Amino acid sequence: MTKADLMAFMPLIILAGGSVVVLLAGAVRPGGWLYELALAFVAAALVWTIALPATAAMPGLAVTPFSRFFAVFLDGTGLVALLLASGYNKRRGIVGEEYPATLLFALAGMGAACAASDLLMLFLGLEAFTFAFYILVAVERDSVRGGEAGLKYLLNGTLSAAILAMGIALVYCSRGTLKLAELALQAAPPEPLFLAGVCLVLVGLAFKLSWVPAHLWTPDVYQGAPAPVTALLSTASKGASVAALLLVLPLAAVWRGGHDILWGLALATLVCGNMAALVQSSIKRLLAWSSVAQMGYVALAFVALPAGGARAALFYIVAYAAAGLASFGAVAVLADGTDRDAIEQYRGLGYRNPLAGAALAVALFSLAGIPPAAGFMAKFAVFSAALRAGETALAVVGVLSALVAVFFYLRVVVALYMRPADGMEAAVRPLSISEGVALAIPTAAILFLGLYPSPLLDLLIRISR
Amino acid sequence: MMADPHLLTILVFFPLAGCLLVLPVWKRPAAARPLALGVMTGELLLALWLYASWQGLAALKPILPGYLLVEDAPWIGAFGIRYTLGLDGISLLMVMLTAFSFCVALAVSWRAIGEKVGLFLALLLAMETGIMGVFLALDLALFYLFWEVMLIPMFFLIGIWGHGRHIYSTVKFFLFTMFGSLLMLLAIIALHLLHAQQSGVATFGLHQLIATRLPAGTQLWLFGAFFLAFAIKFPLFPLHTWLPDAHTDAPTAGSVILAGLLLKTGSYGLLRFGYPLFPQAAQTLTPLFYTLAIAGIIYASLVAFAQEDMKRLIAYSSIGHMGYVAIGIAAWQPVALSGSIIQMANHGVTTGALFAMVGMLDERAHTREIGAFGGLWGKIPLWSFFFLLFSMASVGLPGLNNFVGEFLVLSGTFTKSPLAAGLAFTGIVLTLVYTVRLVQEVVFQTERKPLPLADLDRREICLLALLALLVILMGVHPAPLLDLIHGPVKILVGGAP
Amino acid sequence: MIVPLEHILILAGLLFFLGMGGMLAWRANLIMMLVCIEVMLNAVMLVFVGGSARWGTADGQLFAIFIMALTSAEVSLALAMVVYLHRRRKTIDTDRFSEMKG
Amino acid sequence: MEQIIFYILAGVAVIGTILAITEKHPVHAILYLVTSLFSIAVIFYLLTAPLVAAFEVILYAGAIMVLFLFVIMMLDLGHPEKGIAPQWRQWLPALALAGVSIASLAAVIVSRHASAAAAAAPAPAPAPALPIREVARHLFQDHGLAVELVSLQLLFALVGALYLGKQSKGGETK
Amino acid sequence: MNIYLALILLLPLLGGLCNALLGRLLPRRVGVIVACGVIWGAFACAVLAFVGFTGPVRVELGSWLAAFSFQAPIALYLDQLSLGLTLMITFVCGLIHLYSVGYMQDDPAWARYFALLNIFVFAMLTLVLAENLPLLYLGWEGVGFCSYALIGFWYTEEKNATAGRKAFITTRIGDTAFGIAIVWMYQLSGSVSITHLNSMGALIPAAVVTTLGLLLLAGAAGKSAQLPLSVWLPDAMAGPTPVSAQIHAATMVTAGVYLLARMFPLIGSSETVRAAIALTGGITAFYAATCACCQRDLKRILAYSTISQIGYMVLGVGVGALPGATFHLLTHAFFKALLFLGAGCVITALHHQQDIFRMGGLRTKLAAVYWPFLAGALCLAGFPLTGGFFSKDAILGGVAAQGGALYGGLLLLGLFTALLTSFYTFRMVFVVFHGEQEHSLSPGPLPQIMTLTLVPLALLGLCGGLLNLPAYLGYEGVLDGFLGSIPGFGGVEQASHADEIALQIVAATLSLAGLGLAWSRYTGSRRADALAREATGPSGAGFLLNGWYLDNLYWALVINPFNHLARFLWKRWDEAGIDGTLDGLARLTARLGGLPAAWSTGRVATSLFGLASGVAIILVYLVWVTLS
Repeated sequence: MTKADLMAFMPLIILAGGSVVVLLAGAVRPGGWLYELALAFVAAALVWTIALPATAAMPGLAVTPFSRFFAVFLDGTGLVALLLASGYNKRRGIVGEEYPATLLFALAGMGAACAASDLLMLFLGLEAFTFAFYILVAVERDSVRGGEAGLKYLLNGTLSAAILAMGIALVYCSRGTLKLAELALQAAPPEPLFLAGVCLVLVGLAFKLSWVPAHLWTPDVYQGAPAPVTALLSTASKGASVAALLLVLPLAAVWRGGHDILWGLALATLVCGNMAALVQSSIKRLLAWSSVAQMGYVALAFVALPAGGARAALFYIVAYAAAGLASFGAVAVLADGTDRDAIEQYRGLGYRNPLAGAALAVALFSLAGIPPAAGFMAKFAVFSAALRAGETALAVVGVLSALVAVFFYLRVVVALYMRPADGMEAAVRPLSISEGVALAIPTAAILFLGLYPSPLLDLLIRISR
Repeated sequence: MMADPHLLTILVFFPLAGCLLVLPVWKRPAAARPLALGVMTGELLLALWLYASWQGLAALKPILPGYLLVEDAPWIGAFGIRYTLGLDGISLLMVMLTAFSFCVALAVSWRAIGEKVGLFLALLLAMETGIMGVFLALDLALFYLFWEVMLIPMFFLIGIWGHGRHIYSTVKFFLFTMFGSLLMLLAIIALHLLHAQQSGVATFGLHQLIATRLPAGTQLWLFGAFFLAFAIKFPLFPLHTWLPDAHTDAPTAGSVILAGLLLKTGSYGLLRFGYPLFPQAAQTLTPLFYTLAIAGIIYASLVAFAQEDMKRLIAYSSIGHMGYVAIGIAAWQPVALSGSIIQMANHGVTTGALFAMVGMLDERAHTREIGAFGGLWGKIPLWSFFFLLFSMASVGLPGLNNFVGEFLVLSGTFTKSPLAAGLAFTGIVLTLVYTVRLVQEVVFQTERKPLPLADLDRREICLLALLALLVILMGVHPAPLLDLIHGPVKILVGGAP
Repeated sequence: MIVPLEHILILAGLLFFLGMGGMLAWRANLIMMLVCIEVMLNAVMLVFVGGSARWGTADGQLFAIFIMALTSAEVSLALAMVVYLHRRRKTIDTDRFSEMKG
Repeated sequence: MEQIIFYILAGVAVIGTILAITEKHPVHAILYLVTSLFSIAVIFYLLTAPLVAAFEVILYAGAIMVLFLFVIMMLDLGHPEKGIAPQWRQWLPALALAGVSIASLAAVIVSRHASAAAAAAPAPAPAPALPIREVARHLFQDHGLAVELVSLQLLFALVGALYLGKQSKGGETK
Repeated sequence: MNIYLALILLLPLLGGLCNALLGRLLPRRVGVIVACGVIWGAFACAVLAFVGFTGPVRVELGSWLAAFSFQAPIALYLDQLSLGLTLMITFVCGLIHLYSVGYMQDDPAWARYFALLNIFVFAMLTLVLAENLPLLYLGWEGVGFCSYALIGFWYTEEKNATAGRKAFITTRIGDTAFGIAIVWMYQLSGSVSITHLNSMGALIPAAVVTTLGLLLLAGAAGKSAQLPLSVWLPDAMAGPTPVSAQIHAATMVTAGVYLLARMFPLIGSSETVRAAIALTGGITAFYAATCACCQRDLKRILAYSTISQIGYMVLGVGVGALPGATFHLLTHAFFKALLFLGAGCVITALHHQQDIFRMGGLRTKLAAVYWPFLAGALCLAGFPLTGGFFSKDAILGGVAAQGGALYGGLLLLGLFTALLTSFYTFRMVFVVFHGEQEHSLSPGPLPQIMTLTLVPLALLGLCGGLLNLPAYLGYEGVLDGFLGSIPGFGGVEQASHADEIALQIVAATLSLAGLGLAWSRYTGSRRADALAREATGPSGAGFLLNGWYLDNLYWALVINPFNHLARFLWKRWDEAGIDGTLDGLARLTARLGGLPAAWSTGRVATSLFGLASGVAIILVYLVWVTLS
């Protein structure tokens, strides 16, 4: 490992080292400035990644523009999630160094997954962050739902890990190598064993991306986990999984079946997610099902992979991440130390907490794909990729399910602004600075990306080439 | 005179800037109201200034033939979307109507909106930006963006300040329009891709896309999607049911803007984009278009007759009146098209005025039930006078504005389709039937319930007098407006510019 | 290679899906579910080792070793979770943890 | 000779696994599983992977299974009469899914294409047994970062287990 | 000439606007003076125009509708016909305005009244002077609106407001046909100029001309209260009496006749159209005369008689006797205005009593009204040597000149109608003014201006014949000569002098017979009997009293179905049908949404099954793809 390599890998090292440092700091001085410390590490990683555009390749890991893009993306979401968590956790009595340290570790794992250049590292990275989330989801020990969510995530996660591993094993058996570049090269007519491996890898990743039929954990876990964790889980983890999928998919590039499988997944996910969200009464579950549906659009972008679907998927996931952070962040702020979860309980909150309400509304409009929010540009990108690839039928399904989606997003907006808040008067808690920042960043991102997506799109064109 | 294309940007975004100014003071109505008024008046003055100098602008011959001003800048290179705004006679007419209608909307809600005033004004201003954008955009993607953006403020306007089943209505309104526009989005993208395949140029520019050669089947599908979106906005029978609900439950300003502008975006879209982009498909669907428009006229007039709520009645009448606009576009003939465009402006003024007046009445009596009124001429003569005037304009009494549009539409249409025009003429009687019923039961006869009614105050008189003046002026001397749209209509009908 | 790779794969597949079947069936006992996961991961390791033998590279064996490490981490956490849940609800029947649904 | 041992071990492993997953008594199940794991360990050895075989015995059959037993005993779950074995109704869909999957996988494995591709590939017929030194060199030279990552993960397994295992201050909450 | 024409139109308009906008601020005296002054000013201008008239002129005052080939400027066309009518309209309306000053002296809403009256005059003059059809249509609709507003002038009574509404809607049904005709003509010729269209006749296919003619006839029927659109006029009597005189007798209702006469060069070339026009006119004249025989309301009698007289005019147009029709139009305007104004005097004097059976013996008490009224009645009844006699005769002469079974029948019908006319006219006169006054109320005082205005009208009515004396007297009628140069007016088939004299003798006899019949029935000893019998309603009288139950027919055939259809469409189609379907769709979607939500049972096993089934499906798919 040369010095240049070290510089390139430094963000990952900062995160990994940071997690240990936070652990130690927590042990030395419990209740100290742990979140601030963690924030500093994430920010350092973020700044480093942006400031030093170095590339490097080592066995298993390669820092490329692609991975650096994801590093920025992940660190950004991590930053917002940490900001959100600092206040939320204090109110909920989640103390200790475990939370920030685990979060840093999760970021490191995701970073590794995105920078993987062989299947081993990919697998380890994916499992590392999934593993971190096992802890984070159940971090609220006093909550009845936290434990249940943790159990569900754990069991699903291990099963999917086993499937993923089996897939990688089959791929290895048929080709004798784990290096992605080599695997993608030997394209010729793919032998069935190899394809079986790729298929199983796909199922393993489908779990992480909440694609139907591997989506059933999503609503339960999103609802049970603390809102800041959900915010991170629904954004960063999805982003890392998209990155992993983008790394893996070239393996099956010449196989028509891969397209067909994704087609089916996209269809089922779009329909299932949007329909189920229609009948939810809990806002977190609604957002969870909506996140399933949103992943359906990502799947749609993957179906159109040859027609620029990769950049559509990337743009979509960024837009979704912004909306996810804003919406779950707003839910975290508005829950306000209570178990406020039913949509009915959000009546009139848009006026009592204008900033959080506005952030939630903007996020919902973005999720619904209504301009000028980023979600519109994302859907635009996905639909144009789909149409360019000739997937008219799927695009129409996507559009129609988007219409259904508009309805349930509006329900929340209606509750926020249009229903009288009788009998639910609560003292107005002013937003803390960290919460304000945590909501402002994704909201601003939503609007900026909705109105001026060019820089990001150009960047994505460059890295997805 | 300097022909600065940035004027168009200012025209579009000045209200948005106003919105951002109002938001910080949204809790202080005393500050927000004058601010909003200033911005809207400024916008109106700008529009009028453009109108005053349009002939000078036309002489300068900008990039696109027929346009007075064109602003063009790259925006989203990756998608081939450009920021292209263009102002021609038709747009200018619509821009003036928009700026004016918003002033009217502000004036009618000056006192009527007592809660969350600042927010209301901010939403109004935001919507003005959206609507201005719709009338000026020449890039399909940009157009779509504005098209959707204008929905959001309206959604809140009806949802927050509406009455009755306002939430149902506003959600219905939003879903209806979204349904059409989402399919249109797909069609826009598809058209873009087909054009890119043919010419290798990725663009959403209207004037490049017009040159796309499309097989008949494809054209029909794409036009169908556009048509659906616009027909919902129009609204054409049987896609109209969102409109009575939305109008009825909206606050007065919302109704004024819905009737005055939002419906116009549908007809404007059809004549600016739908027909020029897909001429053959439009030809094919013309019989359907006629049928729906005429069915709408007759149907809406019949249903309007049965209404018990004044606003609902006027809402249905809107459907009928827009039917004439639809017929004129369907005929795609210079006289009819001129009539349609003039009728768009006329309907905006007349129906807007009627909604404003019902709003004033509602403010005083807290009911809009026709059966509750009667004999208002004796109690509030000024109100009744204006109401009678606008009602008569709405039935197309010659000398008032609606007649101009309707008659030109029917004249032009008759040269293309005598049957359609003949059937549409029956609407003239049916319109009279329900309007006269409304006038009689509200303005004439004897008082049915003792209601505490005060006649118009000075602000209302000024507003209505202005509207009345416009109604008469546009009815007696429509020539300046007809001249304004003459050139663009010629280009539209003549095919490629 | 002592036996054709296919035979190893079939053995591993058998074990893998037995484990999966067991995991699906043993919904009433969390411990048994974890046991079944172990069976599945074992099968994966078998494939890796078989592949390693087939191709003569070390990657497969290493992957197997990493899986072992991962498994230990997961099992320890999972068992901690079992203890935690059992302490709260006095049961390890997973069907009883279905408060959130819909 | 080795072939016969392989098939015998395979049989033992499968039967051990079947017994393990059908056994009602968790402790017995663990013991059956250990049997199965031992035979797999031997298979690893036969497949020229002695290091993995050793770890299998030490880590899997040793440490992990002991951990299981420990928890079972700690929670006092070792009462078969209290245990609820899956009913046929629960086994049926599970086995159906597993059966379909394995049938498909087997079909894929033995398919003509697969063997043809395998035959075509320049397979190093007598794969040289990798010396442990070689494996270790690979492990720490090529996959050093992976080792670091896994070690961190183990650390966090510890952290997480401790965190979850801690008695919450407020006692039981419902 | 331009300035006169412009002033003729502008003066009434300005007067109307002045009263409409400033009426509340001006003192009554000023407003009234303005209102009357502008009309007389217009009359003065008309006279000046007449003096300076040398031939038809076309004057363009400004642009109006102008889009591509559709050009409808504000252009006026002054020829003999429009000049004559302008003179008549401004004069009669001027008198009626003066009359109204007295009539409305106690009404607080005088400003609205005079504003509408002035605007009406403006619209009527526009109608007459318009050079193109859209502008004519403007006047056409404008008078319709003023009529609507004035019929319902006393709006607080539902009856009045409803009558106004009925008039507006019914006439507009005709207007629609007229509108279609206009756009059709535009389509055919690319122009809407009347002169241009009238010169187009030969180029347009005959079938189209026929259709156009029928459309115009329908338009005229609406405005001129011809069958089957006649139902509104009797109800229109709900308005103030001067309004009835001005709008529903002298001017507006004759607009249909004017239109047909104006467009005659175009439509007259079709035999069918002419027959249809003549038939409509003849039957309407007869129909209304029968109805008038049994009415008890003074104004309704006059209303039916108006319908009937306009029927004559239409008949005249139909047979091509355009000068005759115009002649009758003018004389009718004088004597019918006179009758209405007289009736107004009676009604005012009797404190708004309109039932003739509650009058009687007013001859002496209201002598100032009686004599002019009698003059009007004589004209209406076609008493020999009155204006009405000659003008009606000109029409009947035209019918006679046509020959053939159809026109022969129409001639007989017309003659019979003349008898009826004479009968009901004198029935009215005798019942109101003669006999005892047992039922009668004592008349109150009348403003002098009301009775004074009757005099010039009476003179004009009686001497109207001088305008156009029959040809056998040896010199050409003034009016014939004046109008002759207008296209379509010249070359009227003239009956031979002998025939004409014979016809006049027959007509005079019939008129006298009617007088005698009425005399014998309503004066002297039989009067009480007759009145009592009619008051109880003899059999068959109901039929005539209710206008042959035409209203009931419309209720049953049109209005009730319309009401029900409207309600049905709203409730069943719009709300239950469209909205119901959409709501159902929404509910169905929500129900379907329950399916994937129900899949999420909350049990871990379910989600694990999901994953496992994903594996199974994907592997089966793989096998299916690779091995098949």
